[in-house]
Amino acid sequence: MKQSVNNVITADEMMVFAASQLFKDGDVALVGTGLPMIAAYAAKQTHAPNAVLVFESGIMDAKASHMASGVGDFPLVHGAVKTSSLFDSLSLLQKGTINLGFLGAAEIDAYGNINSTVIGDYQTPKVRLPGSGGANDIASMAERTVILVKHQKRKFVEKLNYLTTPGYIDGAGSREKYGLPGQGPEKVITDLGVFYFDAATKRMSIESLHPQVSLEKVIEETGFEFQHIPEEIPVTEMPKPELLQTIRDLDPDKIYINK
Amino acid sequence: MKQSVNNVITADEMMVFAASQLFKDGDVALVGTGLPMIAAYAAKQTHAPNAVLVFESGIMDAKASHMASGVGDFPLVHGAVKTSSLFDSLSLLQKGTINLGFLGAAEIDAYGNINSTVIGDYQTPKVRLPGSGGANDIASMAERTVILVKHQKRKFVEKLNYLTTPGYIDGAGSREKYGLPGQGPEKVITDLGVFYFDAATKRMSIESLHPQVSLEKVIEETGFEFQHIPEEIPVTEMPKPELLQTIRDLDPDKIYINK
Amino acid sequence: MKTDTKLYSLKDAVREVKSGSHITLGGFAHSLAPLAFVREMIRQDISDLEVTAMGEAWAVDMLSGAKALKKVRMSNFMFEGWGRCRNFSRAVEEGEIEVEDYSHFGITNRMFAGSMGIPFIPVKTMSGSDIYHERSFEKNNKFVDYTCPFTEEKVLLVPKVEPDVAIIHASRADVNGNVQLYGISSTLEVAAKSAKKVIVTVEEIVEEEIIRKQPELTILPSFLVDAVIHLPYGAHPAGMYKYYDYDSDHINLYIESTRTNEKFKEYMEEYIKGTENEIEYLEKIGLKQLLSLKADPYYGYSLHNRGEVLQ
Amino acid sequence: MKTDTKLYSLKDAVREVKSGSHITLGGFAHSLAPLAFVREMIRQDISDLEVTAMGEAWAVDMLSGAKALKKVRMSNFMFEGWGRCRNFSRAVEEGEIEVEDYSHFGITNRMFAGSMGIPFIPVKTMSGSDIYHERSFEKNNKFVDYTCPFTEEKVLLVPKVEPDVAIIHASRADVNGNVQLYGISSTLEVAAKSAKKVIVTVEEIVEEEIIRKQPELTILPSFLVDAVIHLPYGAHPAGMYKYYDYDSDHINLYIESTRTNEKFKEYMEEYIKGTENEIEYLEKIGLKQLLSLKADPYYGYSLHNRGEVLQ
Repeated sequence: MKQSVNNVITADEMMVFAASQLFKDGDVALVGTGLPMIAAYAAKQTHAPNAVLVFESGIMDAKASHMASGVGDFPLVHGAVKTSSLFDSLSLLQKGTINLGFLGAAEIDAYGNINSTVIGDYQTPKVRLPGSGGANDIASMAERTVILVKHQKRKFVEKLNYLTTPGYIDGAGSREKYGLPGQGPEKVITDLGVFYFDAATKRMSIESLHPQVSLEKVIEETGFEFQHIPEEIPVTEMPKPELLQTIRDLDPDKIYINK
Repeated sequence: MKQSVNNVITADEMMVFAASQLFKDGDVALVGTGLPMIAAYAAKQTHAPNAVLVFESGIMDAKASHMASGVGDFPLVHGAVKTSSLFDSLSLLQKGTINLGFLGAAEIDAYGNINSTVIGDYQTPKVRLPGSGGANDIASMAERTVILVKHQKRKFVEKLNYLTTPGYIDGAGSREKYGLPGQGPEKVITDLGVFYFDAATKRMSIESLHPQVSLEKVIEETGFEFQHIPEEIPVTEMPKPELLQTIRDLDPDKIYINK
Repeated sequence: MKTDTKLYSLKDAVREVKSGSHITLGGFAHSLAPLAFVREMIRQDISDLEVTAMGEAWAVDMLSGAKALKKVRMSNFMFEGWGRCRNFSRAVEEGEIEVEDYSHFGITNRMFAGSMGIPFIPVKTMSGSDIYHERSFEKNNKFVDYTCPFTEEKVLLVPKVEPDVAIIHASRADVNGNVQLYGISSTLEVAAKSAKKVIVTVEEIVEEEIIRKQPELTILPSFLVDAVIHLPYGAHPAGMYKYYDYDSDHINLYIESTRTNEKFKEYMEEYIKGTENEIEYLEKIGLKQLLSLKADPYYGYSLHNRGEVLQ
Repeated sequence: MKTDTKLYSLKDAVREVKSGSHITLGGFAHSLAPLAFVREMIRQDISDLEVTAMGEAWAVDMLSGAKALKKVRMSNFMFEGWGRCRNFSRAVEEGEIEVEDYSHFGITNRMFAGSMGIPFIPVKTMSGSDIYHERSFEKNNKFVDYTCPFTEEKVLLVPKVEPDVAIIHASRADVNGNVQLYGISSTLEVAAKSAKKVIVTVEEIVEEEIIRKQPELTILPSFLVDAVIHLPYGAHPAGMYKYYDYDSDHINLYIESTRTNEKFKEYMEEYIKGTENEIEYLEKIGLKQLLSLKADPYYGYSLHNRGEVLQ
């Protein structure tokens, strides 16, 4: 199971590490497979042993026996504490029991709104995408949400084709206007850096960039202007070697990271 | 298990028989223990083999291994097709899947309304009774309901102390006014006779009296006037000897009938 | 006192239930009642409670007899086969307890809305009855009439209820608070999910591994549970499916004691306040009696006094 | 043709699903999909269907490819690990299918309200998004804004949905229609309870006695089920927990075939229309392949290609 330690950290590993740091012990998280799942298990093996993973399919407190290929995959069903329903899982999100959620994005704007429904017009789309799934639910109702997305200009856009999943919608006060119980996205983690939302305007701002990533590169890959760019841009914290090894061990077959 | 056949039918047996006749094959019935349960099993063993018994505690399609002493009692849990919740059972009633319900009564009026909450004023009661339980739910929502009650003047009253469980409330049109989905009580079965509700006024009327029961006796034990009394009062149909034996065999220890 | 796990002693857990708080409890007819916990509440003189309950006769009647209740939101309390709950009824008749009546489905929907995190839910029951017309302490918070904007059907909207604490008795749990149950769940799940804090007493503590082997028995995952207490025979004199039957002898004795406040005081002095803990209580019931209640492994209940097998 | 039991042949059961009707189907990611039934629907040319679905990618993509769908009420269709559902997406892009979007919880609540017999239910999701602003065929029947009369919280009311037929694939059933399931249920239960008619395909038919011995596995009692069809490997190429794993090889082949309408037509001709029945279909997949998918009894899935054990 152990791999030889390679100290050059990959972008996937940076994302997993940054995401894992956002887990607090005792968090009940609705996660997808892929990087968020690896991040969740890394957090559980380190600083958040009491974090609980719920998958929307009805899997409560999963303990994967093999790497899972999806949120209803059998290695998550086997060994779960309770095998329930999607209605049950998402009701716990509405209730606030599930307090942390992870999101991906096909398109994201400066307010952390996400499109995963269509490219082009809704009624006559150029490309029909998969649709919300549980994403709108997580974004609307989870107390805290974190967005993990690959940093590309075609994804970081000024104007979404369709607002599937609300971030801060039109800015400060919008979520309250629509009665959404969650706090809105806390961070955006990409392969280039970590981003937060300005308290006053709710527009995306740079928190830190990953090692060797230049500001120019980030600006080039972002289709909107950041609200705030620090004078001296912090470098994203890196995992200690043991933790990096833990992350690598969690996906020994490189199904999700470093594939 | 067999008892020697005694051809003198008791009032309990008449009630059970009359109630069993109201089951149609395929009915899904929410039943209580006691006479309705015996009636349900008698129906299942004769003309309604596909009738299904649900108990409000969450017991679906019970197959009692021993006589049960209550609607959550373990002999009903053992052997049930599904062990679920009260919320699930009563949701099936609201949905209309459960279509038949049985009710008892501490007090009943001419419209088939029932009191099981208080004697005296609600806020300062003389006697606090158990309260609605599932009765109001059955009466409000089951397509068809049947009331089984001992025929006594103190129970058959002109004015209820408290209307726990709606029959036809104030008469024709009342149920519609309040949006109750069920049809209202179909029959009242007592130890003296079988009663129905007049189509126009929704007041109780005599359908038949049990063998050896006089009209005078019934009138004496009833605190309100019947809407309709047939000129020549039919005698309630009696069970054939084999069916009487079936009913007796269903409660061999005389827990509910002939105790 | 919190340990590394969610395992509490009975005395410590009961201390977490403050006088004056709003509680809900498990129990259906003569089963699932968290009575060991209730007895300790009485020993610790917890009082002035507000209760939301569907049909949890045992817990409510004991607490009524101990003069621990102030307000009750309810549907039905009855000792099936034995009749009315006399402690409770007397306390209402004497004006000690304020009552607000619902139907089973009505009160359960209030808990269900609480469990779902929605402020209300529509129901098609209770309308037109005195449950609808007579309002006690809830006043306008009991329900409102509403016409569906899609179908024009008439419904009642019932508001969510979220008790401070839910106290339930289940079959088994691990020390993390994953709780399993054999048989019907009555309102245990919605009651627990609606409450701000959940205390679970169980017949058995098992390894987490055992829980994960039969996930279909799990009623509450650990993240919905705050405290677990190991209390064998914790429902006595009610029963637990697969563990032991209800105790008719003790029920007779209890019911007899509820005929007057004085007699119930004697019962309390002897069986509750007069015992230091639940082991002393069970010793008073007696080993022989407890053994006679033991569930037959096949049927899940004791065959004593159960009469003939029907099938 | 109805027999004394609820057991139907596949051909007879599919005949009960009329062209133009409103259906809902089971399936979550690469499991629980009633694909043997869907293949027979395609063989019988059932068309013009309205579908209410949460994430049942497999059934919807096949029916899209067969040009059987007219209207879809949905939340998300994706082949996890493989990407978009190209048959479905292309049909939408080409204007063949009208779509109304919801979130998972939104569409599931519409089914839940249907399953409960209530005309609507409040939810706290979807507001403020284009799911809320953009309305397709539902128009004003999608949802209405409402302010809670008790708490003044803002909610959306979503109306119930009650499809004509629900088609689900489960683990096992008896001939009366009592249906059991191992593992997660996704939306099977609410979908079935919301529909006017319920058709269930199963891996195994067992005696009623077996069902009654494990009531905790029962997802639908007989009175909620209209027809049962015995179809081993009925979810292929999706999998069934405890029975067989999903078939990556055939999924690759399927996904490849969905790249154009023409290629999918070839797939259909070979695997669906070109097979008389499901045995012929399974023979085409091949015994060796089916055996390699067989679930390991301990893990509940095939260990082929599953990589290292994590714990």
